[in-house]
Amino acid sequence: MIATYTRKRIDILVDAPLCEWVVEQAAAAGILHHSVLPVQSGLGRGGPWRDDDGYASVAKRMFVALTNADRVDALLDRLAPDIERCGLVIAIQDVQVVRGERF
Amino acid sequence: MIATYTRKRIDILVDAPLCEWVVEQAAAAGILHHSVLPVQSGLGRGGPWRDDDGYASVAKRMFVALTNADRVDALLDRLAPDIERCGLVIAIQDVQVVRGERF
Amino acid sequence: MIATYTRKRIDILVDAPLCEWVVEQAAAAGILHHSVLPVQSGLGRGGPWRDDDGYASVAKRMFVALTNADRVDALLDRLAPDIERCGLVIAIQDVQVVRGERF
Amino acid sequence: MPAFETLLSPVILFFILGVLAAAARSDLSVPEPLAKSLSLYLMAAIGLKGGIQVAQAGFSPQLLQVSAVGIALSFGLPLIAFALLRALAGLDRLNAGAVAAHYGSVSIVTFVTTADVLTRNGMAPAGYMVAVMALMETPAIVTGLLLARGSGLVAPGQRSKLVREVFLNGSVVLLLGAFTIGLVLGPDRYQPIAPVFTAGFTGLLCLFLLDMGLVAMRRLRESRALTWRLAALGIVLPLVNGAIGLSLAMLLGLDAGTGAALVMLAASASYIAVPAAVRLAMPDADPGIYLSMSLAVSFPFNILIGIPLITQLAPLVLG
Amino acid sequence: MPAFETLLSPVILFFILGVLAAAARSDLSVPEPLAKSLSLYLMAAIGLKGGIQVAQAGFSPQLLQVSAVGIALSFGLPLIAFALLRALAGLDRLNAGAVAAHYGSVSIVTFVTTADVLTRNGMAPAGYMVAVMALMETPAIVTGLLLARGSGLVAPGQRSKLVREVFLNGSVVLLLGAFTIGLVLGPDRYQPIAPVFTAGFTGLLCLFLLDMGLVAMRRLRESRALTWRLAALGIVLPLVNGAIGLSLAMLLGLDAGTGAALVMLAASASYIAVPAAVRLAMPDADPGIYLSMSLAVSFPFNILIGIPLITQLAPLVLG
Amino acid sequence: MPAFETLLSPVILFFILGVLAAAARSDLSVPEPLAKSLSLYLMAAIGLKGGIQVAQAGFSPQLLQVSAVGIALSFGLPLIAFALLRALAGLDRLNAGAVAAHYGSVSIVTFVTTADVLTRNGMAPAGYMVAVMALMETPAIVTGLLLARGSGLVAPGQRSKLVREVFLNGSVVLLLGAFTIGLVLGPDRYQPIAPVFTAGFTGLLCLFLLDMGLVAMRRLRESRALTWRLAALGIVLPLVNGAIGLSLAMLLGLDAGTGAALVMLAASASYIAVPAAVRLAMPDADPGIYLSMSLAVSFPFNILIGIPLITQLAPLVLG
Ligand SMILES: Nc1ncnc2c1ncn2[C@@H]1O[C@H](COP(=O)(O)O)[C@@H](O)[C@H]1O
Ligand SMILES: Nc1ncnc2c1ncn2[C@@H]1O[C@H](COP(=O)(O)O)[C@@H](O)[C@H]1O
Ligand SMILES: Nc1ncnc2c1ncn2[C@@H]1O[C@H](COP(=O)(O)O)[C@@H](O)[C@H]1O
Ligand code: NA
Ligand code: NA
Ligand code: NA
Repeated sequence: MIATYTRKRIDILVDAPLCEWVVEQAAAAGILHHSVLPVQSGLGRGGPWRDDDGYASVAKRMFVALTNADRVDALLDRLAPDIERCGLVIAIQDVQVVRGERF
Repeated sequence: MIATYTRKRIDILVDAPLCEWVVEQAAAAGILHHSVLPVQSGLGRGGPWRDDDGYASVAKRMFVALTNADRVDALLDRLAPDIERCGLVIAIQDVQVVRGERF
Repeated sequence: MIATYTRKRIDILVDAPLCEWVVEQAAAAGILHHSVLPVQSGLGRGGPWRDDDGYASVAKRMFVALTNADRVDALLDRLAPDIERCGLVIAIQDVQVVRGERF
Repeated sequence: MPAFETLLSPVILFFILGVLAAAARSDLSVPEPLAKSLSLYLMAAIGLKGGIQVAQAGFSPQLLQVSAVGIALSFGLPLIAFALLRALAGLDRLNAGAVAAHYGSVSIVTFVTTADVLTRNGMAPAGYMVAVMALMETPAIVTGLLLARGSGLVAPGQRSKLVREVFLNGSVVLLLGAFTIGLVLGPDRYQPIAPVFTAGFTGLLCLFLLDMGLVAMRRLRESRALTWRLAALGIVLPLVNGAIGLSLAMLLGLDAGTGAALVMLAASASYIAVPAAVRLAMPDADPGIYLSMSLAVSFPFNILIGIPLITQLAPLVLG
Repeated sequence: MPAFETLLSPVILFFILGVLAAAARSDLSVPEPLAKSLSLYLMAAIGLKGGIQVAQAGFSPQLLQVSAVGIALSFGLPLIAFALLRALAGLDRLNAGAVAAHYGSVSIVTFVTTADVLTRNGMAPAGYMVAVMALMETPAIVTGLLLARGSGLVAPGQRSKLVREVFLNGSVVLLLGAFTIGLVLGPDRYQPIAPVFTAGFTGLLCLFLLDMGLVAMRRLRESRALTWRLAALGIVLPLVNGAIGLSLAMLLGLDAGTGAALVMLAASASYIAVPAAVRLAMPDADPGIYLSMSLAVSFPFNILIGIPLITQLAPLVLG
Repeated sequence: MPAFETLLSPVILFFILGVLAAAARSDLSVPEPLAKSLSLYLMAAIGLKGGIQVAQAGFSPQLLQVSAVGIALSFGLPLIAFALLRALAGLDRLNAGAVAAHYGSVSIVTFVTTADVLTRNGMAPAGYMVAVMALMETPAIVTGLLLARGSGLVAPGQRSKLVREVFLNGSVVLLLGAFTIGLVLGPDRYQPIAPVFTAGFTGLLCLFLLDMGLVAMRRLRESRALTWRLAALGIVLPLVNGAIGLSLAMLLGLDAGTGAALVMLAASASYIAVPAAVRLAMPDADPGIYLSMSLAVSFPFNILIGIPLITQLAPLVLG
């Protein structure tokens, strides 16, 4: 059996124009590697949006990173003052990974 | 350290034409806010599909909401009679969120 | 209350040209049903990539399957020799599902 | 011109290329947004063209007659399809109703290809046929639903969505909207947009049919629910419906081109508007059946056999 | 030609079709990649066309004058907008600054539609107006930011990104780049690409405005933050800014077409470049306000009322 | 016409605009589906054009000769590239084999741009060169694999996928398919689709090369694995391979246009078909090396230096 390790997965829903900023904050918190998933539509406090509304709404992205608990904490600390202002939606979960040394 | 709270994430794989209906059921169960992710291809009991097959197959979406356990239960109860018929694939996980009062 | 069952969700980030191979390995491990999500951009050891860079980078996909622990183990065993070589990023989580007999 | 010549049109050759590529399991594929964009373009273009032709030719009482007949066909053809599907293929009510709805409705691409081929053979259909097609798209859904469920079986929350799907379906709105724009513009004001909507038409249709060939063949290869009986009905239903369409065209005294277009509308089966509505109203019907029949069997049959056939036949028996 | 006639251009009719379809809640929609592709195409096409016209007409001192005036308008108009938004709609500094930035900047599609309509009415604007438009796109963002925040309030890490957004914004680069290519090519070497960039222009603009109609109306239907006062200002601001533009056009002695184009640049509000920059620099400003005003109110107002109006007015007061 | 003139073609100017925009880190970008659609279009268009030219000119024994030479080049050129990469850049077998496969194969866009420029300079290459290009796309993969791995090193499950990738690759199928359609249609039946596939060609190629400029420059900026030696080889290999191509063109007695096209096929390196196959067959080879060399170095070199050079040289030494 291949060994697995417990790590964290952090998902951040963020406005597309602010995504690069989240990536930078993550990098500063030691989370260099990440993926960004497209999001197609949604509904939040700011009302509904859909990505084929072009200019009519602010498209969202989903930043996803597998990393360890310390770096997640470091990232949350960096983001904390802006979470409300930038409307970030953040979810953190435990995951099992292989190649634990990578994360 | 910024406080985090344990909440639920519910993911529902649903046929694109039925997605609006799932959104309505969620709203009725108190889950107003959500996001919808695109899905590119898949394989289920109904055979394979891919979204660039246009008309040849029924595209899927992934409804995602962060919310609390009570609302998840309420949503499952509303969906229960139709889960089989509509071929919903549902997964529920514990997640840590910030701004716990939002969910 | 509708019954839920604990199962596994396995997410595999994989280069698009190798996705079909992951699907085959999963099928051989008994994981017939799955979905594939698009990924838009990312950063790994191989540097940054984005899917609208066309030919300039290798696009990624996210293979997602809900299944049981045994099959996840079987799949990890099959993939083990190639994980490093093919640069797979794998995350496994516990999830609650309805219709437990399906997974 | 021999029937064989029809197959040599660029549009049909690209369809065949798509079919062959998918049959050989090539990874050739058309990006989904291009396919969607081309279908918007084609609908806008034929809508405009139809409207301008009517603006030139003036309204005729025939327009109303043929519209009424088209709507009647869309409501009525599913009854025959339902009976045949129950009797010959042993389908249950639900799936028979779902399939029947598809055969009462129409395939826009089949119509467009028909019109293109007829026009090149000197038998351009009347401009108003575009409006007739738009009117025929959705009534069949109502019949199919009643057949499958009896009355009143759509869940209340779904009903308004279904009504919107049926009457305000994107393709119906775009076809009738572009038709109206064409009517308002008339031939002169249409000139500035003619390079895109007229000169570009056949070439872009080629790219679209390349995709349709790929998609239809892939569907055929992967469909599991398609029995031999169902596949046979996918050929019989266009023939039966086309024959009914032809009789009505003769009764109405339509010219060869217009009549041939009505025949192909009757013979063709929807694979865009109806599947979406059926998925909403009858999520438990099996898409493996209705999509495979209409898209993987009847569509190629109509393109490769139906259109050449009617192109030969129409000048002999009509007008 | 009566103002009413202007509304009968194919471009405007497709816009109206989009508005009606969205108002009726039809599911008609244009795939996002097609909308993005069309906007790239339109920018390349008008850039090229402007460059070629300047290559033919030669540089004129007017070019520099009008450019200077355009930049001054972009910097200055947000001041007026800001004052009106604070006084009449009671917006806070932050949101007033955000909205003001949009009204100082320009809407490319409004310009393109204006140029298309003017050209068909025999009043083609000077080629250099494309460059003027590109120059007017981003200065307004600076004023808006200063109004909202006072100086120095952008977070340090963001500043370089904002500068890039402002000066190297994709649409500015493409417009000025294509303009330069047009200059270099001149009319002869442009011939091989004329079928795409000239003949195809109006037809493709129709498809783009169909999408804009859908998007604008959907925004209007769904916007919650749009009060009556804000909606009214969405009409007042184009009128005020347009009047200022018209006075300057008269002062500069511009011909009717060029002057009308300057008026519509002043009157129009950005909904592409500025929203992205504002989202970056003022993420806590409410997009529900600035997008709804510029896209759902001012844009349709300019297309449906502004353009016909200036087309009537310009030949009377200018040139 | 001086070499400098070649750079003033619209196609090349748009490429340069893309390169500059990406170098300045502008956010200008072309949506992926548009790039994919344009590349499908370009392949269909040149396939058709080639087929029609052969239908007009008739089959010639030269067609077979040049095809054989093309296939031999695709099999053979990777040997030279492999040796140089091992000796001069110190690459390991695996990566040297992967890169070599790219240089044995061809770049469709380089070919298309070459043909466009040559045609405007009165040296249109023979129609059959499209088929030669399609035949040259994939043999190089076999050589590259053998060099990297010795025989028999592809995992069994992968082999069938690889064979499909090599022989039924989408671009090979589309090029040869459209070529065949062109042959079947001949010039007359091609007329209805000429506005899209002929008149639109150069304009759409501009948009495609704008994207290629962006993509190539972004790749260059971000590539970490590209050493100076590898970058130098990215220029040396096109020169060496082009020289070999030129010698063979002289031996075969090809006319200037056809010979120049063969030279650019030899000189160019794949960045579509081969990378996908290599990713499948050698997932542990570093895309940072092979993509950067072919796309970020050799492709711009061929467009900006190679094509002007051969356009000058060909009429002197060939024909
Ligand atoms: N509880 C949630 N679950 C999933 N997605 C959410 C949730 N809340 C907000 N979102 C997403 O984040 C976007 C912005 O939210 P808001 O800032 O509240 O408007 C929404 O449009 C949704 O796409
Ligand atoms: N166990 C699973 N894990 C992930 N996705 C699934 C699973 N089962 C079904 N799906 C997705 O749901 C779609 C419909 O499933 P089905 O209704 O079984 O045909 C499939 O095509 C997949 O995309
Ligand atoms: N820790 C991670 N979290 C999320 N995505 C990752 C992570 N590591 C790698 N990836 C994704 O996998 C791709 C390939 O990684 P690599 O093989 O390290 O270049 C990256 O470009 C990312 O999209
Ligand atoms: Na029918
Ligand atoms: Na303005
Ligand atoms: Na080569």
